[in-house]
Amino acid sequence: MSLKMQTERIEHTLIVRLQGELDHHTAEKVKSHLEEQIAMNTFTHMLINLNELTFMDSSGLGVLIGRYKQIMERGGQMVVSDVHPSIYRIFEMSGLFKIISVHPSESEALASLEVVS
Amino acid sequence: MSLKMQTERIEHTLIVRLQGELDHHTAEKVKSHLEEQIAMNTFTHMLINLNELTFMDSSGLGVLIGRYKQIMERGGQMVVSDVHPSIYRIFEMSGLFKIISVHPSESEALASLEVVS
Amino acid sequence: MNNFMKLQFAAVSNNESFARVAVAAFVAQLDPTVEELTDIKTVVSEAVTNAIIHGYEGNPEGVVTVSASIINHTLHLNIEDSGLGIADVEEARQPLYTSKPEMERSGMGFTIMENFMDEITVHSGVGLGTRIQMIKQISNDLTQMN
Amino acid sequence: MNNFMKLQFAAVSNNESFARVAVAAFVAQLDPTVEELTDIKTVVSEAVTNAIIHGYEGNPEGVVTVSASIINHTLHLNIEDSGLGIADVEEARQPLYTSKPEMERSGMGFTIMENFMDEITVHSGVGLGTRIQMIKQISNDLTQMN
Ligand SMILES: Nc1ncnc2c1ncn2[C@@H]1O[C@H](COP(=O)(O)OP(=O)(O)O)[C@@H](O)[C@H]1O
Ligand SMILES: Nc1ncnc2c1ncn2[C@@H]1O[C@H](COP(=O)(O)OP(=O)(O)O)[C@@H](O)[C@H]1O
Repeated sequence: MSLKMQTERIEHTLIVRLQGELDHHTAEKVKSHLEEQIAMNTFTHMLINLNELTFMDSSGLGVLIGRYKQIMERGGQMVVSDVHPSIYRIFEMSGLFKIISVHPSESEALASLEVVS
Repeated sequence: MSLKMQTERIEHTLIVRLQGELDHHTAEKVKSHLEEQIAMNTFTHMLINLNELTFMDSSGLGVLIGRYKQIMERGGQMVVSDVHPSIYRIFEMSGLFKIISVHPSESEALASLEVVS
Repeated sequence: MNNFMKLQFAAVSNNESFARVAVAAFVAQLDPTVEELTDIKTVVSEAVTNAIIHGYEGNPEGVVTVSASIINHTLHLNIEDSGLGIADVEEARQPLYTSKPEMERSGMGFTIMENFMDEITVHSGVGLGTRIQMIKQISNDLTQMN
Repeated sequence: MNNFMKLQFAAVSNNESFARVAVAAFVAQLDPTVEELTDIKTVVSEAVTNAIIHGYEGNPEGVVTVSASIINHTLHLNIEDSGLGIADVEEARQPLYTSKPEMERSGMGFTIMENFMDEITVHSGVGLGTRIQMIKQISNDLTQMN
């Protein structure tokens, strides 16, 4: 209800822009939508733009880590951009930075991926 | 806490601009502030601009009617401007329109008063 | 979609806006219109203020209870106090009637509740406290069903 | 300035955001910073989600209770359920520990609660439900005293 999702395909990357609040309630929707995309599409990498995400708790970490695993399995990379300070602290606590790289902007995140592929 | 008040004196009129939520809790503050102004100043009329008032309940009616009486006693007029639809309905129910005239904008409300004095 | 919540809080005026926001956040799951949401916030404000001012006469030890349940697209809202109660409910419900004119009460609380909700029942008695039961149907936007 | 509230609601995921908004609206009277408010919302979200997912395992008949009191500038927050309870609280509190990895839980809930609040106590036992008691001092902006 309070989470919106927009996706765009650019070269080998699926860009996912999240807007609103990502909690256990809305995580279900994000998970099933992204799993569908992963199953259907042939993109390699995933870029998650959190610029308009106003709230995220540990249920959000769960969805991100879940997608990270699926993308890794197909040999892709997952990157995240535009992380607000409050969400940044949760990322830090969980050690997520060790596996998912964070970029200040979507374009920088995209550039980092397109160099790889 | 959630109500702000700004006043401006133009000729014989005290303009009061209310911003935020006017309920029983905030009505106390509005009442004492306006009573102070009425006691100190020599203005004749009062114009209350509700453009930035996002919420009002019947406690707000009480403060308005109370000030109306004080202004009437000194031979002045009280007018109101920029009433949002939800507050308009409460005004209608209470019959407030019969005693306090409502104008679409502050300038029109002011013009109506300065003709009087 | 059925759901319920029950909220209790100290009878202090600080909690009037808190109660409005809490009920509005609960009702949000029905996707009400802005007007419906404002109606509900106003009604909560009226009944909670009455419990604080009239029921407990400003005694902060009093406890106000707001409960809400959603049954399909209907909101059932109860607001109660265990304060002084009302001797003559019919008189109290008259437009412009107030027992506290010296506090600049407008006497419009019950009239607003009656106008903004579909149904209202008042249970009260001297020394027994007051319970206001209200019902409002929320417009069912078919495009939003889930 | 002292105040209290107690909120009960059905153990459904719809109510996670409702609980966050309600607690935030209650805490607003302390004029917290944006960061403090986000910390508190996050912590409420963690504990309420745990009650729904782990305590009641998704049974919507379960009831979650959130109570908050303000004593001077300190927030006391309790979140409890009468669900399954936790057998080994020490293990449960380990970062990354989760009993439900198949639900994509990250195991970070308790770690976040510990980091965002000043104090946390967990009372739980199998069949006895779970009560999380947390305390947080809210920064006292002297210019805002009333
Ligand atoms: N919870 C309550 N406890 C005791 N008396 C109440 C309560 N609610 C309303 N009343 C009585 O009903 C009267 C009318 O209420 P209302 O229409 O809300 O007007 P107002 O609050 O402006 O007086 C009040 O003046 C009071 O005497
Ligand atoms: N209210 C609760 N009732 C029962 N078990 C709980 C409750 N809260 C937490 N737990 C247990 O503690 C574990 C760790 O909780 P937490 O750190 O929030 O991680 P997560 O919710 O991601 O599993 C949970 O996996 C669960 O086994």
